[in-house]
Amino acid sequence: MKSAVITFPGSNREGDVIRALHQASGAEPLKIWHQDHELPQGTDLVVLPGGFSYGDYLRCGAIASRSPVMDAVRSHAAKGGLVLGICNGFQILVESGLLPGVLMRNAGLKFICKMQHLKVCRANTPFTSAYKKNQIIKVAIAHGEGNYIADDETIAMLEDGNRIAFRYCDAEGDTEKGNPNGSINSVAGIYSKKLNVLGMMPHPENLIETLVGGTDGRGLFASITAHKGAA
Amino acid sequence: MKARVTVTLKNGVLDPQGKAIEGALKSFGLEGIESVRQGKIFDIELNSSDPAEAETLLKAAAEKLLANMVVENYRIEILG
Amino acid sequence: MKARVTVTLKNGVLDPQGKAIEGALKSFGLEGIESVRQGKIFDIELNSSDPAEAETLLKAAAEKLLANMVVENYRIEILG
Amino acid sequence: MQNNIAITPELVAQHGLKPDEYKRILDLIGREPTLTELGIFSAMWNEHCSYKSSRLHLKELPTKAPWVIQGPGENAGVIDIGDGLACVFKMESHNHPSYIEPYQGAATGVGGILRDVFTMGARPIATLNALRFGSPDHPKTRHLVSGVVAGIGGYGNSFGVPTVGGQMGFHTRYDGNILVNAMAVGIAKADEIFYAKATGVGNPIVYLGSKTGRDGIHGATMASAAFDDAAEEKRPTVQVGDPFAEKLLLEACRELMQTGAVIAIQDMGAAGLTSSAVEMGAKGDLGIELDLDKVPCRETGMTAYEMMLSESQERMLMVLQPGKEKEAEAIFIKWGLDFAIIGKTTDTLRFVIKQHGEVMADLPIKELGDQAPLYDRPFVETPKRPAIDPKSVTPLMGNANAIVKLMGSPDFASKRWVWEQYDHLILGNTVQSPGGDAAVVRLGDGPRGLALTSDVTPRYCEADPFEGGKQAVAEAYRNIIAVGGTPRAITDNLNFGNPERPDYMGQLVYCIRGLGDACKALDFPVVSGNVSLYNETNGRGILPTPTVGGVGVVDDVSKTATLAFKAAGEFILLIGETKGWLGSSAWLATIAGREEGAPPPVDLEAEKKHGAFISSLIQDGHATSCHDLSDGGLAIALAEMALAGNMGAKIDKLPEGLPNHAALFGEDQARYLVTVKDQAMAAIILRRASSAGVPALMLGKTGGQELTLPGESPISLERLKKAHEDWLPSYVAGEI
Ligand SMILES: Nc1ncnc2c1ncn2[C@@H]1O[C@H](COP(=O)(O)OP(=O)(O)O)[C@@H](O)[C@H]1O
Ligand SMILES: [Mg+2]
Repeated sequence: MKSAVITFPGSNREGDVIRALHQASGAEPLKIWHQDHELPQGTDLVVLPGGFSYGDYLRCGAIASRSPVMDAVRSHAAKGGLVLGICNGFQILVESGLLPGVLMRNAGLKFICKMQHLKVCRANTPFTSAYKKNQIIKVAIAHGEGNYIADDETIAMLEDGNRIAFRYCDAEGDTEKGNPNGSINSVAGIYSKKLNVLGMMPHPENLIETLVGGTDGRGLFASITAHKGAA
Repeated sequence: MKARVTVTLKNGVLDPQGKAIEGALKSFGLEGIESVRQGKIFDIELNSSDPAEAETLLKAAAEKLLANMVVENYRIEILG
Repeated sequence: MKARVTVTLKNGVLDPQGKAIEGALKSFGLEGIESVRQGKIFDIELNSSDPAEAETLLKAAAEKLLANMVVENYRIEILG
Repeated sequence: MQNNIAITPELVAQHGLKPDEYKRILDLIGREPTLTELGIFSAMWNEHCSYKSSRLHLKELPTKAPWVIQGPGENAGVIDIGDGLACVFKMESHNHPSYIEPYQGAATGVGGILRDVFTMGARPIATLNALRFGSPDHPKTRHLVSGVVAGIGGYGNSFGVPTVGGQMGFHTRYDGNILVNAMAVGIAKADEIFYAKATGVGNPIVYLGSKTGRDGIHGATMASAAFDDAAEEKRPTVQVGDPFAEKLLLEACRELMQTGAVIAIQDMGAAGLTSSAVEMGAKGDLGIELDLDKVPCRETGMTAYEMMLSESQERMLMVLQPGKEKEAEAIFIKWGLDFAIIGKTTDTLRFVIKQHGEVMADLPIKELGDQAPLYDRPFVETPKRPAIDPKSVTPLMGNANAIVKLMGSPDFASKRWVWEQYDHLILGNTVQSPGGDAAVVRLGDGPRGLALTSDVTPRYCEADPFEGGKQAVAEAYRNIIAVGGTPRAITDNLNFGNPERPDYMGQLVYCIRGLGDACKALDFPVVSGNVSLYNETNGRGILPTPTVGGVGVVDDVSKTATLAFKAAGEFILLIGETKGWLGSSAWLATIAGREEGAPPPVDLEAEKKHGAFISSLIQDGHATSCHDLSDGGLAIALAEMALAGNMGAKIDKLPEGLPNHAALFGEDQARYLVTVKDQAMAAIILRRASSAGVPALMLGKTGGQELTLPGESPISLERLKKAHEDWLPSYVAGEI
């Protein structure tokens, strides 16, 4: 599998996701600088990593979403290529119009870093085939602006289209009790219409080893690898 | 030339930060405050002296970057 | 009654946000932009109708919470 | 503002220079200094840069060991940690700025210490911090707590380094003077360390990073303002941090270091351009000439005086290999940072500053540092306090209630509210998160790692500075041992009151002696540090607070221990001797409201012996959990282990011959709690202890959802947890 991890000024979790992809696929992802205008030939997966691109100044992801490389990411997505945006990457996807909605300040107005349970809303996608539907997994969150908000119409479109990827929940799967940041319907991640673009706030890339918190994040990278293997 | 671009949330868009500030002000005993909504301003120095040209430039800046047109409105003032 | 409190950074205080936005606008080819400084506005609904009373209330709100007087200035406008 | 105005005694005083110090300047340069020169002297000769009150005593600290690569004297200390790697670390205070503007003060404190570490060629992999606030009832405390914590998180999270540990305490003696000590830890290849020493004549000096503004020109601003005809609004003296710029600076510096272009590098911290340039020149026996017209400025009309004293953040100075300028510039432009050649090295040993073609300062460079005043200030020893006989103290409440009360008191309450605002997981190597004894951070893909901790018990230091100093080191040592690490070296941050008062000077001197003795005995040298004096509130000094940042090596991160009880039916052993020492204890302070008595003495030989014993248990895989005993004693340690594992315990036996409150809350040192799988293993460990001459006692077993102590009513974990977890969030929310 050929993956390209985009680095923006202020990205800081690119190493973490590179490690996870490498572990799952055995191949070393390429690091792409935000000023590049093209993706490497044959790129299967584009990752927009976590971090504070441009310091999170103005609005999270806003400045990065206008980077030269984003046009290439857009056309990659339009052709059905896989795009994964994690945390700041999700914010960039939303700002660039590849996914609907906005991510606002957490309801508690504080940055939150902790272990968080998620419900996998559907398993039959390129990103989640290694999980079971409604499986509860434990991953990390680390963000100050992950409060997903969209107008009623958009929410209805996402819900009806079965495009919610993950919801926050507690250990028992209660999505209301487990919501850490005020997101509408406890949304933690969403898909594009064709399910090839996934944006999510939590960090599966930090949960890939027993020694460092657990391995519930591995499934996501295993799914992507399996999807590419099958394709 | 100096100008100010003001960016505010569209009506109906939830403003968690404004709400929290509202709550904090109320908890300080500042009675009489009903609601707070937060916005941003950008004070911009331009090297042009033509107001029309400035306006075009600022419009581009606002729509390309300063405002998220999905949830925000903007206003341009040329301060001279 | 409606009012607006505008909070801006004092002169000379570093504005990392403004600096980053300025850099971004320049890199988009928006020539003519020399500098950007960012500030905040708070649009506040008050249940009083007495401007003097409102002014006192807003002054307290600004100094207690809305502005960080160490690095910021504020201005109150009663919009009626 | 004029550079060659007459220097009046008032002006000298406004620059914090004493009349005899000014006389020293006149003797050194043989003429009246210019205003810029006066500013340069004031920056170089203040307490912060010259260590004039502490230098004499700091010499007593042991700084050597076979694994020490660089001791004090550079931006950060460096130790060899095996596999060709070096660990680079230091701690620094930002106390006064954080009181004035908590968010920015704390944020720039983190930024400064990160720069110290990456200046040496290391990539930061973790930060820690030690915070002391005033009484929770003090009207400013809540605001300060929120601001400082947000500032530390705001900077570290954005920069992209995990904040893995720290401490936070409250005491009325910090009411008007909080402490914010930040520690950064980085990793470099042992043979690729960068230093501040310039070499070669005529080499370019380059300025990198953010632009210079009038930030933080402290007290001196007033002096300069008086000579500024343009009446301007009074400028704030706080610096604003830009973690985004710092992240870019890190990446750009690392890229540049790879090219082999860097001869010397120095970050611009306190006294910015002045101290960084002087340090590079003086260390290399070279002169430095700067042309201020080339310095990238954020504001217009900055004078030489202002530029030399500015403390704008996220800036670096380098001496480059000639001919490499273009290559270096390209790297900095790629990262969107300023790059300017602002001067060169010379063979004159003069520090020459030019602006608009005029010489604004021309000073002997070595003397600026070497001839700084050095004081042997008078000091008196803190009078010894009597030891308190445990039997003479009658408890004011039942022991079970006292445990709950202590666990919910400001110093012991869970600091989750704090560390959940810090990204402690980024980089994917945090094996032990905040909340344990020491944090454990894996290096790369392992198996090696580091154990990191910061410790001090100011109450002990106030009662007996010498024992308190020893204890701070001993506790850092124990914390590293308890997670399975080998203690290697420390950094220290000495926070004290006014050194011109013999009693406070005595606290400094005896704390340093205590630190030194403990470091020597434990083979735990000091490789870097920082001194912060004149910390006082309403004319009264803070509690003496020599914060210790400890670093240990973990050979295999899969062989570490945590404090959480793991399973029901395991056996709990107490290692070390319990005499029921209640003097200066947390129990006496919190439950009885008395801060009295001599603090627990620290037996360094016992620390070493017990530490070695615990290490072997963890290495052999026998300890299923481990926790050291510190303030709050046995009771608090048990409660913490139970809460961490969500698993109760039934204690059948306590150390003999003591009233329960002394056995439970006594703060005797050199103690640990461990659990082992079963009775057979417990018997083996007890035998091993007895042949090693280590006191050990079997206390009871894990299990259930209660903590049951002999003769006391059981305490439900739920009640304990509520008391422990609720205090801090409720406090900051203003609910209590
Ligand atoms: N308490 C101390 N113990 C040991 N070394 C110290 C102590 N205080 C300062 N140092 C050392 O003195 C040198 C100068 O310290 P400092 O001025 O704080 O550095 P910087 O210029 O990076 O801020 C450093 O190498 C530091 O490690
Ligand atoms: Mg330094």
